[in-house]
This record gives sequence, C-alpha cells and structure tokens, in this order.
Amino acid sequence: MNSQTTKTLSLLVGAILIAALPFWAGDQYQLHLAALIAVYWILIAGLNLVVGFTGQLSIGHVGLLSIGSYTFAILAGKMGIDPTLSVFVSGLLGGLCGLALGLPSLRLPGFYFAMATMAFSMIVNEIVLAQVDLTGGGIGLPGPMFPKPFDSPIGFYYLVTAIALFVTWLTWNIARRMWGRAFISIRDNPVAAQAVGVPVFKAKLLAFVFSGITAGVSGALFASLQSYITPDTFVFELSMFFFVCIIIGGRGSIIGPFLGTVVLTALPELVSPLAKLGNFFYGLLLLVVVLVVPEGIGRMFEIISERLRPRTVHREPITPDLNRLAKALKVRE
Amino acid sequence: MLRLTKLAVRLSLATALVVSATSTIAADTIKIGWLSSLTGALSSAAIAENQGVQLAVDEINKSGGILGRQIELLTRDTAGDPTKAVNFAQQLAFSDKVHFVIGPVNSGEGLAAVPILARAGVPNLVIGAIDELIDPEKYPRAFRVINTNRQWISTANDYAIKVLKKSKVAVIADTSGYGTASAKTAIELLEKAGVKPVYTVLVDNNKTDLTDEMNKARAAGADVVMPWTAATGMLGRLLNARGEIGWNVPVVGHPAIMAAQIRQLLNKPEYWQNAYAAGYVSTTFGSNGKLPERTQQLVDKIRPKLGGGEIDILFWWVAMGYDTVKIIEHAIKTAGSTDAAALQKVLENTRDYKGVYATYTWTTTERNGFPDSNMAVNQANTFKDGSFKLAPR
Amino acid sequence: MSVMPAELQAINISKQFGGLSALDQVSLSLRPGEVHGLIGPNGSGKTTLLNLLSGYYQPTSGAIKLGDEDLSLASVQRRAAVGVARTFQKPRLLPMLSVLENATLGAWSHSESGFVASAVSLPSVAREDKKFLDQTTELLHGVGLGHVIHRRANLLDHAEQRFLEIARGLAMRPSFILLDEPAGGLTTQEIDHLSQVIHTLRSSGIGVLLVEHHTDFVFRISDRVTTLNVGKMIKHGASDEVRTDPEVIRVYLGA
Amino acid sequence: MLTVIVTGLAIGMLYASIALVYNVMFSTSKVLSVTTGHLSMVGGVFGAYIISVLHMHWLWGLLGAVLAGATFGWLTDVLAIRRVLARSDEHLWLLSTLALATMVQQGVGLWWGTEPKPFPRLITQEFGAGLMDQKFWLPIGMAIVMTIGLEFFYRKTMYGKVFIAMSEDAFAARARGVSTDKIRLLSYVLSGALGGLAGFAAGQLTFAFFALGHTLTLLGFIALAVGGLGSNIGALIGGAALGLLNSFASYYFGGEYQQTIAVGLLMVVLLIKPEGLLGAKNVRPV
Repeated sequence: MNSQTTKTLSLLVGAILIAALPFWAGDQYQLHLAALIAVYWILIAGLNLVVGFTGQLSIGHVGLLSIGSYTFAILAGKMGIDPTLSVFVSGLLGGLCGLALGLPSLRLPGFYFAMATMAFSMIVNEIVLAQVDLTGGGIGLPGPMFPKPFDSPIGFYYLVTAIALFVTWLTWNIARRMWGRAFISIRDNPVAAQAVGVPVFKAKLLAFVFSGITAGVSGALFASLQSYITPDTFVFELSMFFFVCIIIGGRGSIIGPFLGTVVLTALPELVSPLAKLGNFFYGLLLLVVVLVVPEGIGRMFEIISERLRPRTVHREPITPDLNRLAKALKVRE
Repeated sequence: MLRLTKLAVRLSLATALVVSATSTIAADTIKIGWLSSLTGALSSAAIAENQGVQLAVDEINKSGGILGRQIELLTRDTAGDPTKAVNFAQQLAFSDKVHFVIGPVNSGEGLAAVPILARAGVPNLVIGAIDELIDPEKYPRAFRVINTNRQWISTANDYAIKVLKKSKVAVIADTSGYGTASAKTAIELLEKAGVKPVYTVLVDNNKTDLTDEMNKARAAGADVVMPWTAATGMLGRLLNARGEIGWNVPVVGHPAIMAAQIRQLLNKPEYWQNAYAAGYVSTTFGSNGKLPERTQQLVDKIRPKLGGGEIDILFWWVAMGYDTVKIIEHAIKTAGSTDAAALQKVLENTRDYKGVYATYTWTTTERNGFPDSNMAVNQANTFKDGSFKLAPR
Repeated sequence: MSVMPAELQAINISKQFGGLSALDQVSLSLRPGEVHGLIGPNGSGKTTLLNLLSGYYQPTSGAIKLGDEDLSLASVQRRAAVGVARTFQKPRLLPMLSVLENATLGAWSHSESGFVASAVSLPSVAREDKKFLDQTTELLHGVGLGHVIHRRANLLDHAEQRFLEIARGLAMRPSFILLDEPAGGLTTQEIDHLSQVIHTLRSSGIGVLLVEHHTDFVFRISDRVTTLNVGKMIKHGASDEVRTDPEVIRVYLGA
Repeated sequence: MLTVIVTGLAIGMLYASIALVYNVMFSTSKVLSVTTGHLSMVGGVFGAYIISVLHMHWLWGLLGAVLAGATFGWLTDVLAIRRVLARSDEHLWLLSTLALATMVQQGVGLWWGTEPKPFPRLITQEFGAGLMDQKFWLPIGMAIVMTIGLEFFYRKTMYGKVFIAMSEDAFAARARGVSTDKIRLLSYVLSGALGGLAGFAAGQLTFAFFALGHTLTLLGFIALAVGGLGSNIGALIGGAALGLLNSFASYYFGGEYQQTIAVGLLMVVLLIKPEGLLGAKNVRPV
C-alpha cells in the first residue's frame, strides 16, 4: 500500500535530516534551538499520552518540568553527583510527583482535574521560591554541563535527540497496541472502555506517571541546556505551550504533536513580534483550532481531502460469513 | 583531526544549502546586542536605559560612527524571562555575531545569559547589580557599568547607622532573584557593622497589602526599615502601609524608592516623607541647586526626545544607558578594531573614564567599574526632572 | 465442558431511582447456548435490567449471580473479565479508530501485556497483538464487516456500527452477550443477517439476552421470552407460550 | 487579630462572588468556564481605567466594569461555548474557555501593563480607617447583595425560573419552547456583569492587575468546590473558609505558602466529600 511506504520513507528522510542537523544548521543558535525542541519533545511525547490519547486535560506540567530541572541542578550542580545518574533520579522523582498528583486528582471530573494540575504548578513555584537555601530561591541555580563527549553543543544535541527518539519509540509502542486503544477508549467513550474491562483509573494513572518521568528527564536536560534556571523560567505560559502543541498537532497521533512542537518552538524565535505576544498567541491558536478543526492540523489534511473528493463510499451490504464466525467463536485460548 | 574534517564537511554543505537567513548587509557595521526587558515585570528600568542607549547610538552614527563604521543596534526584548534571555544571548552571539552585548537588565536574566556570552567570548557590559554576575576568571570579558548591589546596600547602611544613628534594622526584600540576593548581602554587611537585623522577610512583589509585615517590624522594635526590591509597586504599598499604621519610621533602601511611579501609588503625598534611597553624585543637585555639568548637558540633549516637558523617569538609568554605548565607542576607538581580545585588554586598562553616570575604572582583577565615591544618598520626595537633592547629613 | 456451564441470574431484583421504582422483584436467568428475549413497552425497565446485569447500576435489593459468584456489586470491568459482554442502544464506538481497532479493543481482558512490556515492545506483546488482530479479523468477516475492516468508525452507516459493536463484544470471548435493541433501525434483510449471527452465537454456546421492540423478531428467534411492564414481570416462558398469552397481548400488542 | 479576620473575610467574599458566577453559568450550560476569574479581573481593570485614567465619576467606573464584564460574558458564550456545545461529545469547552481566558489575560497585560496598579477610592474616606476601611466592606457587602439578589431572581422572576428549569433538564425545557441558546446567552451576560461587579467592588483589595485572572479562576473554583457545585450558600461558606484560612496562614506562617494552603483545603474536601459541603450528587452516568 503506497501510503504505508510513503509514511516509512518520510520518517526515514526525517531521521536522516535530524541526525545530520548539526552539519546543515546555520549556526550554534539554531543548534541550540534544535536541542531545545528535542528537550521540549521529551516532555510533550509523554504528556501526549495523557492529553492526546487519554484525553486528560493537564495544564500543570511545567511544575513537573521544574521539579526535574531543580533536582538535576541540585544533584549534579550543588552536590556534584554524576549528571547521567542525576537525570535518572530527576526522571524518577518526576514520576513520583506525577503519582502524588495523579492519585487524588485523576478520579475528579475534567474541570476539577485541570484546576488541580494548574494549582500543582503554582504550588511547585511557591515551594521553590520559599526554600531559598535548597533551591537558591529567586536567584536560582546553575545547570551543570554533561561530561566529555556531551559537553559541546553538537554532543549535547545528539544526547538529547537520542533520548527524544527513545521516548518517542516508547510512546509509539504503547500507542499502536492494546494500551493505546485502551487510552483512546477512555478519551472518546469511557462507558465503552468500562464495558470491555479497561481499568479506567489505573490506566489514567499509568499514563500520568509515565508523563511525570519524561517531564523529569526533560527538566534535567532543560536545566543543562539553559545553563541556569530561576523560578521565573517556569511560567504558566510553558504549560500552555506544551498543551497547545498536542492539541494543534492532533490528538491521538504522535507525528502531529511532534510537528506542533517544532513549529511552535521555532516560530516565536524566528518571528520576534510573536515572542512579545507570548500567551496571547498560544490562546488564539488554541481557540482557532478548537473551533475550526478540533482534531488538530495533523488530521485537517485528511478531513479536507475527504471533503474535497468524497470517494463514493460504495455501501456493500453486510453479508455475514457464518461458518467463519462459528470457527472464530471456537477459539478459546 | 576531528575538528578539521567537521569544518570541511560544513563548508561544502554550507555552500550547497544556503540556510541561514541572517542579514549580511555591509559586513563592516559594528553590531551591538542590547538585551532589554522592555515588557514584563520590572520593565521601567529597561525603558529608561533604552532612551540613553538609542540617543548615544544615533549621536555616534550621525557623527560618522566609530572608525568610520556605523553602529547597528540589535535590540532584543527578553520580557524579564530568563529562557528568552538565554535564547537571545545565543542568537546574538552565534547567529548575529555581535561585537558587544549590553545587558541583560534584571538579575535573574543576567545570571542565565552572562555565562552564555562568556562561553561565546563576546565582550559584555553588565548592567545587573547582584555580585554573582562578575567573575574575572569565569567571565573575563564581562565588565560591570552599574554599581554593585553591595555598594547600594553599604551606602544605605552607612546612612542609616552613621547618619541617622539607628541600630534596630528591619530588612524587607522581594522574592525575585534580586531581592533574595540583596537580603543576604544586607544582613551580612549589617552584621559586619555590628548591627543585627531585628526583622527580615521576603515578600512576593505582587502582594497587595504590606500592613502585616510593617506591623510585625514595629512589634520587633525596628527603628529603621530597609527595603530591597526594584518593584516600585511593592515600595509604594510599603510606604502606604507605613502611613496607614501611623508609624513614622525612616525608610532607607533601593533607589527605586525615589522612582516617579511611586508618587501615583501613594495614598497621600506626605507618605513619601522620611524616605531616603541610595543614589548617585551624578544625579544629585549640588548645594547651588545645579546638576553636575556633564549630567546637565545630557538632560538638555535628551529632553526633546522625552516629550520636552519635565523628565519623569529616574535619569540615572538614562545616563547609564548612554554611558554603555560611549564606553563601547571608547573601547573600539582605543583598540582600533572590534577584536574581542583587544577590547578586553583596552577595558582592563581603562582608568577614570569620564562618563555621565559615573567615572569608570577597570583592572585585570576588578571588573566592577563604578567607584564608591560616586555613590550618594538622596531624599526620595525631592524628585525633580529625574534627579534629587542630597539627603540631610 | 466438565461441569454444567454457569447461568447468569437476576434474583428478585428491585431498583429505585429516588422515588421512582424502575424494577420490582424481577427474576431472570440466562443460560449459555440460549437466546432469551426480553420485551416490554417503553419505560418497562428493560434497559434498567440490562444495566444492572452489566454492572452500570447497583440493585436496590435482590442479587445477580454468575454460577455461584455474586456479581451484584461487582464493577463493570469485573463482569467483562468473567465473560459478560453487552452492546448499547446507541452504539458507543471510537470514531477516530478503524473498525479493526475498535473490535480488537474487546480483547482487552485477555491481554497479559503490561504497560512497561508494551512500551519496550517485548516479542510477547507483538505476538499477542498479532493474534488478537487476526482473531478479530475473522470475527469481523464472520459478522459481515469484512469489507470495511480498515475504515474509520465515524464513516460507518448505522447498521455497520451495530454489527461492529457486536463484533467488539465477541472479541471479549464472552459467555454471555446482552444485546440492547440490536434490530433498531435495521432493514428486514439486515435483521435476517442479525438472526443468523445470533443463531451462530447460540450454537457456539454463548447465552444471548435480546432486549427488543420488534416482538415478532424476538418471538421468531428466542427460546424463552420474559415480558416486563411498569417494572414488573408479567409473563415468562417458552416463546410460543408468551406470544399467545392474553395478558401480554393486552398490555403490549392490542390494548 | 481582628484585622486578620476582616482581611480574610473580605478576600473570601470575592472568592465567594466568583463561585456564585460559576454557578450562574453552570446552571444553564453545565460548563465550568475558565474565564470566570477573568470576568472580575476585567471589571477591576476597566473600573480603575475609567476612574483613575479618564478621571470620571466612580459611578461611570461601576457602569464600565459591569458593561466590560457583560461583554466578556457575551463573548465567552458566542466564541467559546455555543459552537463547542453543539459538538457536545467531549470537553471541548474546557479548551476553548482556557484559550479565551489566556487571550484576554495577556491582552489586558499588554494594554494595561504588567504591574499591579492601585484601585481608586470609591467612597471618600480617611485612609487610616483600619478595620472600617471600605476596601474590606465593599466586597463583603457585594457578595451578600449578590446572593440575596440571585435568590430573589431565581425565586421570583420568570427568567429565574426558566434558568432553574434549564439546569434541571435542558431537553424538557427545550420541549416546552424555551430557546435554550438565548437563555444560556442571557445567563452568560448576567454572570459577566456580576463578575465585573465583584472585581470592581474588590478592586482596592486586589489592585487592578492583569495576572489576577488565572488566580481568581482557581481560587474561585476552590471556593465553589469546597462549598459544593450549584449551591449559592455553599459558595459563601466555601469563599469565607478559603479567605480566612489564607489570611490566618499568611499571618502566622508567612506569605510564601498561600496557594499551597488553598489547594490543600481543596484536596482535603474533595477526598472526604467529592460533591463539596452542600453540592448535589450527580446521578445517572449511562
């Protein structure tokens, strides 16, 4: 089927472009931007399972990002622990905080859950500001570099891209199999999800903890990339940004939110007046997408192509093949 | 070997795929990056400094530029967000390949961007006050134009302890990067002068009511209140709280206490009395009621640009902005080129360079150019045309 | 099958919503390999009983048993795990997923792939998923949806959606399947196909509860029929007995 | 000690009024809109703009605040709710109201500036009035007047009864010829006006500050959730509890943990009694 081959082909070309980026990127600034996109994508890929697949509206993931960043800056910076180990611990702590936030709030209806996550990110900021001797309070902390091969910008770019590809592979494995179907059933029809036996709360919690881990890892790498973190780096605007990338990219897909992340990270940097608008731009984009094409821009091309040339959906009558059905019903193992 | 092959690959690729769209107009302009937080919290300082910077750039370009080369000013609005400051610092250093960078303005952003510029080897005029921004070894090409936070605090402390003869100090700072650092330095310097603060608190600069804090300070027996925050809103509310609880205690602290915006925030004009702030000799009216000669010249030059009427912003910010560009002009002229190492050498040997805001001196070991002698303490409510009278001795 | 296969039983079930009594002391048993019709005018409590059997409601009094296991308070998921599948009056599908994906979701309770195992795509996960997809393909061809396997669910017409929901139920390898007005909106030809499918289910040992309005369709294919009216059971017995019962005729057909 | 109680009550009553506004919108649309807190923010900012910048009489300020709130309420329905409710299958209204709220907050930030600006004195009163200062009693009075007004509106007026009918069973209401779209629009305009009014009344306490939007949406929601969705009396209790808890905590433990305490209260109540103190349990899921 040609759509399948074109899909794998385009993925291949994409991979080559990404791998060779340091060589065709104009200068170190664009390399820094590419590394930033990869770091954001590590978080967004995990968050995509929560928002895009399971349909849980979490607008507080900047809190988990900042937990990852501060854990890394404290462990690898202040305490001098090996950075790679610190990344693991940041991811672990992100997962634990995801669990702590998810347990009480995932049982709540949509709006309650959204408010709980927003409140969570505000609380994290408050605690970071208050614990001056641990987090440096308003002054913030330096984010240390990684050891030898990854201390150069190109080395660091390959490190974060490798981790990003790994996380993408994980979410792709989940999304295309039974767990992915279960998540989407929770999003689109919780009653049907129950009917087939999906443990709705447990599944939501697993997705949320997974997104906590990726947010923790992303936070650690973010601290190293930015070389310095302060409380005002982790603003609500970032939560909106993560969330809008998914909605705009298209829920229930992986490539859509990835393209959303690339475009929405690069756009404000290239078009400087957009940077000033900040939140207004994200809000406007979100409103337009929700009203015009809620399935996201990724799906928009599909929908338009369907509307433009509605292939005559020839209605074949339903003709059961009874003995094939009987044989299928015999299968018990 | 690796570096060579990488270079070769890059060259071939670069010629084949022309990607970078950065403008490549006449290569000989002098590019100055200006990291200013024109929007977002604490934007008042940046907006004033920007006036001085623009005036100096226009002036120099009109008179033929530096060494015959025009100045191209690349202004980036960091909106007070450290992430944007880092991204723009990277852009200015590697994409625009600027010869000099002024800023960033706020401390939080400075802490994030100064290391990036240092790693890129770009000469950087630092206009953030907190001490952690300057380090001759780690950031060899970072020279501070503004005074240090320590100078502000020790000037204010000396005035409170030696002139006003107070001994029970209440330190109130905000929770921003600047506030946290200042509170620590203030307590350290006070204890060195043998005074232990009776009450210290960090407050969110958006908190709308400081009555609680002032009541607690009074209960702790404080006889002078020393606020360390650049947020004019918070200072206005602090002075209002002082007035409303009827506690006539002197307030001595950050220069923002003298900012014109304070006047609109006060419930009553007299709430601005008995308030003093660290200031500068360059923006203090002498006993003859006149400003220092260089300051007056700049005031006359810039007045038409600020609407011709009375200047309603803190003029020392404007003067500092103006000086940063003049220092760059001095450095390039003396070095005869825009080579970073040469600029560094020139600045390291600059002695008593006469700017408007101050007279600067840098050495190989001292990157803070502002002399203690240029500090002064002004009386807050004597704001006129951007400058102040000296506080009573 | 060593021991007599377990029956799904509702024993003296009552259900009140606030003051309204939806069901009053109703009993019904569903045997494997049997089609049990459940008819009654609108508001007679048919769907309420179905929701009680499938676990969406808890009974106010009485019990629901599968063999000797008391399911009265068991969750919907628990009932799915012990083989009680259902369809809905208005088909509840996943519009953005294909027919194949929708139906394969039914195999959830039989999947042993943990979250982490799936994430790292262990071979066992891949094998299991392939097995489920193949089995569901067979089921879909079986119920007559072979020609739309890869079409997105929101592009199906009404009948195709109904048969897809049945296929999803069958993918759960259920012992019992509770059909909530499956014939609603179907053409006569489609109803014939539905009867053939139901007969195939019965002969393969699945217990089918048929909640329906089309009384002649119910009487034609049901072994036993229960009639409800205003939450009470007025007649229960073999299909022909109930069809000719004057009380049923008065309440339901003629009066 | 008394000041702590009075400040707590005053800010608590602002949260209570926002909870009331949540209820009005929820009754006709079953939607909890993220823009609720922003209605009050807009009311406060416009009020301050008209009185302080345009130097007009405070009555004009009040009118401006109410009008601004009502227009924003109207916008919320037209832009974020109407089209989205037509496709009622998922929580799209959550996304659209969040988007609109963020746009308005940032828009006001760009226009009004990012620093909190003082709100003008409404009634000429000495500043040192301490406990009797109007900045405490305006929001408290406003919340009580609003509650009584709403009770009267629901009980006595025809529109009020239609609101209740719609909240009980929208389909039944539509069956009786009620144009639910028109009624929902009316309820959003009314809640916009009430939100603007609440923001105006509490302006001197909160100052006119663009970033208030999200904070008030969250804290108003906490008051609503604690008090119980749908109950106006619950809203008053929830608001008072939250306000007092915040002011006591910030007096005794310092202000750093404001939000943490507020959300702590929310989590405790939601774990013990998910539908809040006086909320109605929601009934049939299928």
